[in-house]
Amino acid sequence: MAERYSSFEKGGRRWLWQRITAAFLVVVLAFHFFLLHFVNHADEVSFLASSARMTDLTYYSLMVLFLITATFHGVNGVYNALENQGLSGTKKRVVKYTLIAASVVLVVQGIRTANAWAGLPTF
Amino acid sequence: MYEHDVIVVGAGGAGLRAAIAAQEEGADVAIVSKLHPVRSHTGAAEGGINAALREGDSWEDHAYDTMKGSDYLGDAPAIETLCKDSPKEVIQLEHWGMAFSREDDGRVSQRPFGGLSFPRTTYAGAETGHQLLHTMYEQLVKRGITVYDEWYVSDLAVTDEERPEDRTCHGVVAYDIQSGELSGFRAKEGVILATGGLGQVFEHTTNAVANTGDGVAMAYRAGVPIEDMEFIQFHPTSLPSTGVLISEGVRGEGGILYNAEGERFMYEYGYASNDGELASRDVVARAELNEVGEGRGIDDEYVHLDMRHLGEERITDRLENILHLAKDFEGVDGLEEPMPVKPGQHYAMGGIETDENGETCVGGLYAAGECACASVHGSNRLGGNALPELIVFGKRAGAHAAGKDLGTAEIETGQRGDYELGELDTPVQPGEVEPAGGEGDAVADGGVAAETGSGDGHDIVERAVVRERERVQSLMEKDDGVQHAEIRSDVQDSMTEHVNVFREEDGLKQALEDIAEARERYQDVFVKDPSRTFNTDLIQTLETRNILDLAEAITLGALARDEFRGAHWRAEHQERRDEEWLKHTMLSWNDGTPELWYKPVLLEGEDKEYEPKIRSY
Amino acid sequence: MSTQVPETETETEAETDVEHSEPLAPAQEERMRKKAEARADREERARREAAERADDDEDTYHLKVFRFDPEVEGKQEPRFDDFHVPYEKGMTVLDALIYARDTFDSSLTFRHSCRQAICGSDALFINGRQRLGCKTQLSDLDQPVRVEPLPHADVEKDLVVDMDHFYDQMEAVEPYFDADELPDGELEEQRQTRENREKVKMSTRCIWCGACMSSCNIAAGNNEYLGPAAINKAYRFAMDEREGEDRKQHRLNILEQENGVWRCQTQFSCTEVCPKDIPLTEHIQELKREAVKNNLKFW
Amino acid sequence: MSQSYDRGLVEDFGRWREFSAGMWAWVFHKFTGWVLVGYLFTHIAVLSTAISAAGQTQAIAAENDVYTTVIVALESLLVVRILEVGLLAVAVFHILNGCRLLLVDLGVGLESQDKSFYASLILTGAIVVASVPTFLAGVF
Ligand SMILES: Cc1cc2nc3c(=O)[nH]c(=O)nc-3n(C[C@H](O)[C@H](O)[C@H](O)COP(=O)(O)OP(=O)(O)OC[C@H]3O[C@@H](n4cnc5c(N)ncnc54)[C@H](O)[C@@H]3O)c2cc1C
Ligand code: HEM
Ligand code: SF4
Ligand code: F3S
Ligand code: FES
Repeated sequence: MAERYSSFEKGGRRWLWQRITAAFLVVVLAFHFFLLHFVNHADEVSFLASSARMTDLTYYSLMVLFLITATFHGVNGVYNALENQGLSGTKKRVVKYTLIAASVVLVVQGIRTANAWAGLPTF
Repeated sequence: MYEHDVIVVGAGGAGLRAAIAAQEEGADVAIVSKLHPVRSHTGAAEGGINAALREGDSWEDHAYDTMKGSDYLGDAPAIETLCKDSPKEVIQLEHWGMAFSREDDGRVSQRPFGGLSFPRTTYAGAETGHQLLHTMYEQLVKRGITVYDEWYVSDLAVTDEERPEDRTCHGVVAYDIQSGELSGFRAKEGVILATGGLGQVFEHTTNAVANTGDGVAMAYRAGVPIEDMEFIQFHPTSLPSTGVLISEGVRGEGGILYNAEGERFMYEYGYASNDGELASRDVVARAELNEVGEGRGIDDEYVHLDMRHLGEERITDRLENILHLAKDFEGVDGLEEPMPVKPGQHYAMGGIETDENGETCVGGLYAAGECACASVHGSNRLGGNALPELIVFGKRAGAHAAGKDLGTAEIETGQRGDYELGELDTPVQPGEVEPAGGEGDAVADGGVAAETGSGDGHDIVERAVVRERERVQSLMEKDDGVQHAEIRSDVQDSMTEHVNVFREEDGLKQALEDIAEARERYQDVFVKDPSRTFNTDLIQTLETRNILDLAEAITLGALARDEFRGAHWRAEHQERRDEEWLKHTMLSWNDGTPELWYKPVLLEGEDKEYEPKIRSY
Repeated sequence: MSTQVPETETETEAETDVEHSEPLAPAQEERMRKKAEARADREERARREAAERADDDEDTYHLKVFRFDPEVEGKQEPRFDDFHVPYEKGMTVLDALIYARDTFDSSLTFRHSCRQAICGSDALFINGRQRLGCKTQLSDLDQPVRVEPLPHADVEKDLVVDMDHFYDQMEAVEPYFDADELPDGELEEQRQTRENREKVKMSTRCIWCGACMSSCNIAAGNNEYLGPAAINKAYRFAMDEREGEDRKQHRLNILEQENGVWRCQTQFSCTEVCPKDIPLTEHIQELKREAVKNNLKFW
Repeated sequence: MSQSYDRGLVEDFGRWREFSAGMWAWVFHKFTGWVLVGYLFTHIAVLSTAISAAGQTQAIAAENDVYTTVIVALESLLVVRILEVGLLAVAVFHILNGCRLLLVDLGVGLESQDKSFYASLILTGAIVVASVPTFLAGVF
């Protein structure tokens, strides 16, 4: 019997975080879109303008948090989708670590970019 | 070959309860069933379970009502056992989590039912059987009891001593429907038949397609007497087009029957001036057919059952399922319009003769549930009395088979001592086409007892397997002939025409002739589907054989009993004749030449004697 | 539909290289061959007649029924057979199948028993949707009525699928009542409020037909997912106040497994096909919230 | 996975015709989700040109640093603008349906889940159409 639900990892926490990040993203993503497409038009982008926004600490933190939540939400979503297709065993482990690695790269690269604008060290 | 202490055939309410009881007594028990347990027809029961649970009610009252309902053809020891054990067993179900309807104080609800002097029908909406069946299956899962599901039991492995009373049952032969494997199941301590009803003998029935009376027919052919077969209950409220049942609960809650003229005929024409719609089922069924016969039916076929006045709230609370059934199967909205209803075959009061411990006269062979006849229902079953029968006698049979001492039974089984033989003038010779004759025919037809009485249980089962294998082989090997479906539907039609609510001598004789002809044709039956995987053609062909034997038994009983009692009505004899007929109609297969005999009714209870009275409602 | 496999009208023209799943005795093989021939003739005739009747008589229904048998020549390749069944008012898909079987081809195989939507044997894929044959009126369907076995399950033969996996999942949630303690007296019942019975009522209606499981894409993709019916079964007990707290805790632990409630992606198709109108998605969602609440307590 | 008997094309393909609202919502949500992650990775990749632009004070002031040039070049392409509108559609649908799903998780409005799905679709369409001018501004 137990084998049917043998995986003793609880899925609940990730499920909940997926919802929490989603709720957060609704607000931030709307803000992001609005700011960069309606207030500032996309074709008017320049390093200076981006830089000006990023030096504001609140904006900087918000964007970093945005990046992290979006990455978690997106990557976790992808992982879930694969799991739903019955991915298991070694394959699943490989996928899991690949995704984690990709996320780390993404977040690091994102933070470096933000730092570049904010005039902070980019490692 | 599979081996267990106790083998239970059938997984409806009776079979499940028996298995649980046997296991509680420490036996290694297995269920063999042609349907997965939750598909059993017990799930279709709607109305409820009778049990004297409350202040003001008592098992004695329940017993009295049951005896009266039976028209004094029930055996008092069986009835009293039922009524005494029922409360405990119902509460047991509650303890197992069954989702009964509830009162405000949190106790289980009870409602009035036909023929009861107290509202003692415990229920779960209008889906009591479903809840009961699932609750018990859940307990089976909990206990890890082995179930061989989709195994069709085709014969019993019984020794062949001269007298059935000396025979012993060592197991069964079953056919794995999924794979086509035929295998023996040896039962070291006992076989319990719990195969349910035989509604498929009739064309219009509330019973499932799987209710072909296999257990009764198998036991009959193995020599066990079958009892009171002529008593078939026709339920007054089934939907005309499908036979789907509209529960008595509707009338219990206050539903009213109207004829085409809009008259409340149960009162208007004096069919049951006290209880009206809640009179016993046989009374209501006859009243309806009378109305139709007198030209006051609707479409010359049915009458109306109206529950609109109960109000939407009450209906959805207690009878919601009825709304769905009326809608899905007759296209009628019970909240908006009256529902068309007519009588349909519903229940077989008779069956395999057992005592109050569920034991038959063949050693190690038990029966419980609708296929058995301990005789609690006599000539007419009260609504809500079958489900308690399942749990009470299912449990007793299971426990007894597993070795529990339940005391000596008061009901005697088998042809013991002096018994009265019946005489019957039949137009054709009933029974086997070539009785006990050519080896080949017996094989093709199935069901004579094993060759010799010697050998241990293992050999007996092995031999039965070999015989069944030959029978299946021969059915499969024929390339042409008659298909069972034709035979089956002809018999069903004939039964519905001649052995219905109203029975006339000529009709009954006609039915016997039709059955004999069907038997002839069955000699040429063949299975067209060559596959061994899930061959339902084969299974149904085997079932049809059972239908033939039972149709004949019912008709023989009906012809013999020239009186009007309970569900059995004879045009020529419209009164109850207690001087002559306070006895059970018994039928023994007698290796292919059925023998009719009688056994007196036991009206003497524990501390009172039930005095036959006029049954009026 | 364009995606159907081509239909073969007769069985004899199928290729003769028989590859049985298990070796058959020569006698059996011979018998099968002979039967196949005899049958092909007769059925051809019956069907042709019926088709002719169909042309001049409007009152027939055209059924296309999925056929497959692992051991019968000509049926090893799945195909669709056509049946023209005379229509009577109130006829259901099950009635039509029974008619077709009893009149045209007795080897047509499907499970059925109660004819009243309570035994759960005849969940089928009818015109692209999981439905009970006995509860589906022909008059509600477009012709031709396409009848197939439940998707996402092994087909055993014709319309019969292997239900074992479904049963396993149902039984994996410990589907039995188990009160922490019972009232003392043998005749003393446990009390349950009307509200509580009302709460679990719908969940107790399940007839184990498997329609929901078959309709769920997640269950199709991931065999370890408990599936809507099993979760609903667990709901039935977890929400029953007669069982104690410990037991509920244990039930939530089962449901919280990775392949428990979290796999549900709220597709709602289970809820839509359930012949007993059980609000499955709602029950699953409620259990997710229960599980979250339950875990928050320990954070 | 269950070893289903291969019913050829009958089994899976073509089922979409019979999909109901909830299933379509699921399919779209999945699709849009994947597009969004894909975009997130690309987006960061493009933006990270800013890392090499950093420190080139003069170029930045002249607005011809790597980052600015790349972005401006991209934004001047019609395809990119059209893709951006697509991205908006995808994001808006994902957000709206995401909100629908959040409500479903909270047990709100389960009976009208199909209606809320259609509402998400319609609203997405409206928002996208309304934003086309802004998105395409300056490209011609
Ligand atoms: C529509 C309807 C409503 C009813 N309502 C009520 C009610 O409200 N109250 C009440 O008290 N009674 C009611 N009854 C009567 C009662 O439900 C039945 O008498 C009772 O359920 C029979 O139960 P059972 O266990 O004997 O048989 P079933 O539940 O019919 O089970 C028979 C079992 O035997 C198995 N079986 C049969 N033949 C074979 C074989 N050859 N090999 C292997 N297995 C076999 C089947 O698979 C099945 O599991 C109703 C009956 C019907 C039809
Ligand atoms: C802006 C608000 C957003 C909301 C409200 C939202 C909502 C959701 C929700 C509720 C889910 C879970 C679906 C389920 O498990 O049933 C989900 C899945 C997903 N989301 Fe989002 N999301 C948002 C933004 C994003 C962004 C920015 C990305 C990309 C980085 C993204 C990528 C994904 C992915 C890949 C999935 C998994 C899809 C799948 O099931 O295959 N989402 N989203
Ligand atoms: S939940 Fe509904 S669809 Fe699923 S098995 Fe039960 S009754 Fe069938
Ligand atoms: S269809 Fe499947 S995804 Fe959930 S809502 Fe039903 S279980
Ligand atoms: S035949 Fe029982 S559910 Fe359809």
